[in-house]
Amino acid sequence: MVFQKKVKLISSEKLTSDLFRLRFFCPEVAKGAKPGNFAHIRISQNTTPLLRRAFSIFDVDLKKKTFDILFKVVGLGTKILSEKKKGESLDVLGPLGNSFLISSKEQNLVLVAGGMGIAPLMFLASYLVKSEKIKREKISFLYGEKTKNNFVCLGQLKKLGVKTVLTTEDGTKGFKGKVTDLFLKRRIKLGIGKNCFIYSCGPQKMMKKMSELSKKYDLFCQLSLETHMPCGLGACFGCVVKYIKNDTTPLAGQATYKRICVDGPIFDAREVELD
Amino acid sequence: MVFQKKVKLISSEKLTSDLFRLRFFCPEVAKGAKPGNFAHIRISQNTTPLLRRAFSIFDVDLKKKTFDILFKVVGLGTKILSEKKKGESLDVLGPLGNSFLISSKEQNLVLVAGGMGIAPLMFLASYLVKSEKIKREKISFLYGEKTKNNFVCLGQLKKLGVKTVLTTEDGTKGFKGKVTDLFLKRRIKLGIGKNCFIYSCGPQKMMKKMSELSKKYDLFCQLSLETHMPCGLGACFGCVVKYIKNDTTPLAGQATYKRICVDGPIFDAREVELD
Amino acid sequence: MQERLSLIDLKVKIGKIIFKNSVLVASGTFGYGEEYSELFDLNRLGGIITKSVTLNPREGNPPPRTCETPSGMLNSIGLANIGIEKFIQEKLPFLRKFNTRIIVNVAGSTVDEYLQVVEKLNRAKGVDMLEINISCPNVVEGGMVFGSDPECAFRCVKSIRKATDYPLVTKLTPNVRDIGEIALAVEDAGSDCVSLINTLVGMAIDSKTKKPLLANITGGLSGPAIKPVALAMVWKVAQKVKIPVVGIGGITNTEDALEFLLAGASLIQVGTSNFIDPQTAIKIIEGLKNYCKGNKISKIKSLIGKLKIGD
Amino acid sequence: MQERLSLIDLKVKIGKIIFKNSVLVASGTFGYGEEYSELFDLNRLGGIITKSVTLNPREGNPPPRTCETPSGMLNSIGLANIGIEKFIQEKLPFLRKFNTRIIVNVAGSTVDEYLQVVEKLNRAKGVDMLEINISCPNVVEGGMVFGSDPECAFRCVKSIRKATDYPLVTKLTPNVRDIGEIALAVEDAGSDCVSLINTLVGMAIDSKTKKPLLANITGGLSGPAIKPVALAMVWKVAQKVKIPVVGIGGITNTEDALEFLLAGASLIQVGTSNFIDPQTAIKIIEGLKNYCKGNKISKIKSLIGKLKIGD
Ligand SMILES: Cc1cc2nc3c(=O)[nH]c(=O)nc-3n(C[C@H](O)[C@H](O)[C@H](O)COP(=O)(O)OP(=O)(O)OC[C@H]3O[C@@H](n4cnc5c(N)ncnc54)[C@H](O)[C@@H]3O)c2cc1C
Ligand SMILES: Cc1cc2nc3c(=O)[nH]c(=O)nc-3n(C[C@H](O)[C@H](O)[C@H](O)COP(=O)(O)OP(=O)(O)OC[C@H]3O[C@@H](n4cnc5c(N)ncnc54)[C@H](O)[C@@H]3O)c2cc1C
Ligand SMILES: Cc1cc2nc3c(=O)[nH]c(=O)nc-3n(C[C@H](O)[C@H](O)[C@H](O)COP(=O)(O)O)c2cc1C
Ligand SMILES: Cc1cc2nc3c(=O)[nH]c(=O)nc-3n(C[C@H](O)[C@H](O)[C@H](O)COP(=O)(O)O)c2cc1C
Ligand code: FES
Ligand code: FES
Repeated sequence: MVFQKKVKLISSEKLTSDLFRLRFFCPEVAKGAKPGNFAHIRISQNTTPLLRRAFSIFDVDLKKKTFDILFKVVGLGTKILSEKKKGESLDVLGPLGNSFLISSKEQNLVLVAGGMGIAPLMFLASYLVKSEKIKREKISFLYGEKTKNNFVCLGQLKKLGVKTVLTTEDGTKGFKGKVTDLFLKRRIKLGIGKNCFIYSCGPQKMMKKMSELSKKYDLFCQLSLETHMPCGLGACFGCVVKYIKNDTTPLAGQATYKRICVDGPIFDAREVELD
Repeated sequence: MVFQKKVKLISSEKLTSDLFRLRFFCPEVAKGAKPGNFAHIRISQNTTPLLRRAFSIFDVDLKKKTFDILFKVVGLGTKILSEKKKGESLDVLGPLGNSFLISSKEQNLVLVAGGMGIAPLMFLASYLVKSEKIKREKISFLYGEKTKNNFVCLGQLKKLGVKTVLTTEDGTKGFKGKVTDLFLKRRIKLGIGKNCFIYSCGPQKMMKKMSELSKKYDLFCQLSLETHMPCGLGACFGCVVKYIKNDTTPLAGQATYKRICVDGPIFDAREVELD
Repeated sequence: MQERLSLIDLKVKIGKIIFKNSVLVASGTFGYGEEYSELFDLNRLGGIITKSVTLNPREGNPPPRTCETPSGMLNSIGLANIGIEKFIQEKLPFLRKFNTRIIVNVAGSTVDEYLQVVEKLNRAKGVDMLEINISCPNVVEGGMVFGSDPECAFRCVKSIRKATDYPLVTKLTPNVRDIGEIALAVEDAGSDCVSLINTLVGMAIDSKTKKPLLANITGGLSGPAIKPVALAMVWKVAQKVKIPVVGIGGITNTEDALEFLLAGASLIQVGTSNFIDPQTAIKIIEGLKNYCKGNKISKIKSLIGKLKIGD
Repeated sequence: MQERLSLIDLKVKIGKIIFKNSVLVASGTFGYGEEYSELFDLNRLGGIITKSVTLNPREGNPPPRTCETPSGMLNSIGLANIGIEKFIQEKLPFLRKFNTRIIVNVAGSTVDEYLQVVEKLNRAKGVDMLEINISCPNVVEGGMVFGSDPECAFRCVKSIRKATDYPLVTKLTPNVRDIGEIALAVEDAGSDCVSLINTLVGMAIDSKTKKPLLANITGGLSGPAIKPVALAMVWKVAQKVKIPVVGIGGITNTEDALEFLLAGASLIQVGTSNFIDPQTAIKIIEGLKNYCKGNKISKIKSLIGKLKIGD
């Protein structure tokens, strides 16, 4: 069930120079949201920026009936959002989209986050740990940033007790290199193989790389994709990704377009073609 | 000389539910502004509202190098302006336009303000009193509002020591009726006649009425006119008023259009045709 | 004496079809209705216009397909749709359940394609009206081509007119010199009304990457930015043709809707604004009701074309 | 190796005329130059295009003449101007003093009127180029009429071409089906370049008073709202004609200017944005210089038409 509601901003926290965490009071989303879902938020009453902005659900608190988003200021919309004050009301559509497939078997889970990709994957990590279906030792969290100061949630990751491996492009913390390099290098050590569940979110280029790696090694990897989303509801066909079904049905191998907002944002990395 | 400058907002004061007074630090305008001049202010970096907004200079402080505007929230632009905080910088063009003709003779001066028309006329009143060329007893200030609570500057008017007569449309203070009614009724008592200098500012309908009365009784009355002003510099020809020269030159009686921003905003009431 | 809200007549009749109110949702911005059905009661709408349907399913143009512009957006969806067969099987049954007017928007690359789609719709149940899209800027064949030449427009609509009993609304493109001329042509061809405007051809470039922001390079501009253009065209067409006009373009609130009614639109369509606030259409319906109440107007249709000109 | 700012070549040549940089100010938005001369040094501009001048002085349309729209504005000035005689006597001597290109924008109701104006300008001093306005939407006769039909446009420009040695830039209207066709026609007629776009026909209504917001009812839409339309047309025309293209429409900053250059514009004009920030043109000139420096581009003209299409 999707809701449209004016929801109150409970808190706004600046985590780094351009990263913000907002908390909204919204029982419907708090209750309904699954890891991978997103909220579509109206930023302003002005006609510029015109459209809503999509943000992954980053955290929910069932008791307090709140949900959080974590976002980076990249343009006018996120700038305006970062200036919203506690107590203001925002028009939110959510929860939207599909969610990560949660395995019920005991297997290695590897979460691969690049930059803002941390947002949906933190929610997933908390969810997995809380659900207690999977031992936390089975969960690895690979997390890459450009530089040391960009990392967020490290305390939370520690608390969750999942195996966390960091990497920075400039080598200021953890490994030096991209998180996809780390993923490749650690592939064997982390027991990444056919039975493994991989979840990944990050910039477009990283998603492309993860998709290529998944195809190459035939890995089960779920990507959380992003694009401009006019409606977020599946109505406009504006948010598509090239999709090639990877199964034995008659449609297998045939390229189509899937809407990221309703057919995703979570896709099997082997089934999408990114550029 | 016209200046374009980023100027700092020194203070913002809410005078009534929808009336604000802003003070800017700007030596150029403080020094250059004459009663009747206006400033053209960029309200926002957003493309809606797109254009600058014009406001009469309401007060200047030569020592502190500041100028003030007084404005009413009537739409998006003035709404945004009312939310500006002390310390913010705004892009200001000014001082612009012509100014009220200041008589050097001893004669009766009558200022007729309706609503926001108070803004340029308060500056004029202060200027006249300060200049000491004219005895304050010779100055009458007729001031009309819809209702009692809308009045501003009454303390200031008292301090200036000019003869102030108030009127409200609902009769909650002073006379009951429009300020133009008051003007008509008091015409004789105030010694309004050919030798009198009348200055007036107010809503379009009131300006039309004042123009009609001035023509009817052949009064010397200067109006401060308003309209949308894209450029404020005389470049776009967007802000015109129908104008018929009232003198003995060959052009007399011929209708043309005058630009309110540079040929005005102050016009001889007998020379404009308003609708 | 104040009108009671319930006594206010929001109904508008076009030919034999009665719309319960003036507010429809525009093709391509409301999917097949179901996408919005969890958010409000679709029964409240004056009508629903479905995403353009073509003979065969279409995948549409490659992404990126949309981008934002000042007070507007560009789209180059390219008539992505499931095709008429699937539409009739999978989408119409759902839409049929609602007590609102269902208008199926039909597109094609050739007149024959339009006719085949119309033919299949003739045998379908639950359709009230057809909107003939001769104005899509995002396809190579057909689309806008039919709509930018009076003769082509006439021929296309005339053929469809002969092929169906459904009332027809022909959707016009603004990318022409004289939209009134096209409107007259489709009136002559038997269209029961015209709707306008479809999107303006536009383009956006990312100066950093030096690439167009749409993979299709150009797209269609919609949203508040185009409202002045739409309003001028609606006004112009309303004075030129005798058939009713449906106003579209940048309508986001009750004032916008009123402006189109005053300019001569009998009905209005909400497009891009459905994305910004899915409740837009509902809010406008309420807003029009309150406007009528506040201004003691008993029938909304008395506002149509009541623009005051001169003093 | 980093380019030094002073080594960056911002010059653009159109025919025999060298512009010191790509940034001009658009007709009707910069008066006769003097209005802005206290605010910055006009010598810094690539060129100044004067308000359209006609044979006789024109009072223009009744007020209100302008209103705001989402990210744009409408104007219905109606070519108010002082007439060619007074222009030459009173305005040109001032403009002549500046070391920048002076382009006089010429308008008329008949071809003969254009010719008479051109004739007088032939004998004037200090004019570098003429911009032929066949695209004004706010006059009853002439104006847009010439610009919306390829044959009319050809005839008008051809006659002017014969009557003068000044380089000609013909200013095109976007209110047509195919602006490329018109551009080709004026190229054939001997125009040295084309400038586009003039304003889009638009309208605004005050739903409270039920009156149009412009006394002239319709007006011309300009500003950021129309940038996507302008960009699409510039791109289209640049691919169609061999002569240089001058880009106009909603340009407010350096990125906007770059987008037009990439789309194929050799020069750009700043219009409405002069009202919002009189320094716009100057800021863009500085911005282009810094862009070149940052991207190690030694000649700005190497950017023209360098839109990347495909992967
Ligand atoms: C399902 C989904 C979940 C998302 N989750 C998050 C999240 O948790 N945290 C977060 O910070 N961001 C998230 N995003 C991205 C976020 O929506 C964009 O950063 C935001 O819309 C940018 O708005 P803006 O006005 O600030 O930037 P704009 O001025 O619109 O754009 C700035 C730059 O970002 C690009 N951009 C804008 N929107 C998107 C988009 N949706 N996808 C990719 N690039 C875009 C533009 O092309 C431009 O280069 C998510 C997007 C989607 C679709
Ligand atoms: C020379 C001059 C001096 C002025 N001095 C003052 C002043 O001292 N104090 C003050 O409060 N206002 C003054 N104004 C009017 C002020 O500029 C407008 O109220 C303001 O531009 C409205 O902006 P907005 O965005 O809030 O309203 P908008 O949303 O633009 O408009 C709201 C309503 O006001 C009308 N309106 C908008 N601008 C003007 C205008 N310039 N003239 C007349 N009607 C307009 C609109 O048509 C609309 O009905 C002055 C105007 C001029 C030209
Ligand atoms: C994403 C999108 C898709 C559209 N698809 C169609 C379509 O399939 N058929 C059609 O006739 N119009 C289509 N349109 C045009 C709209 O129906 C409408 O005419 C146009 O957007 C102008 O109205 P607006 O400004 O309210 O959006 C589409 C518009 C948008 C924004
Ligand atoms: C107030 C105003 C007056 C204009 N007058 C003229 C004119 O006299 N002649 C002309 O060729 N174009 C005229 N234009 C059109 C502009 O030169 C320009 O082509 C158009 O506004 C689009 O550019 P912009 O979006 O940057 O304003 C005028 C535009 C405005 C806004
Ligand atoms: S955003 Fe509209 S279909 Fe996905
Ligand atoms: S506002 Fe432009 S001429 Fe007056």
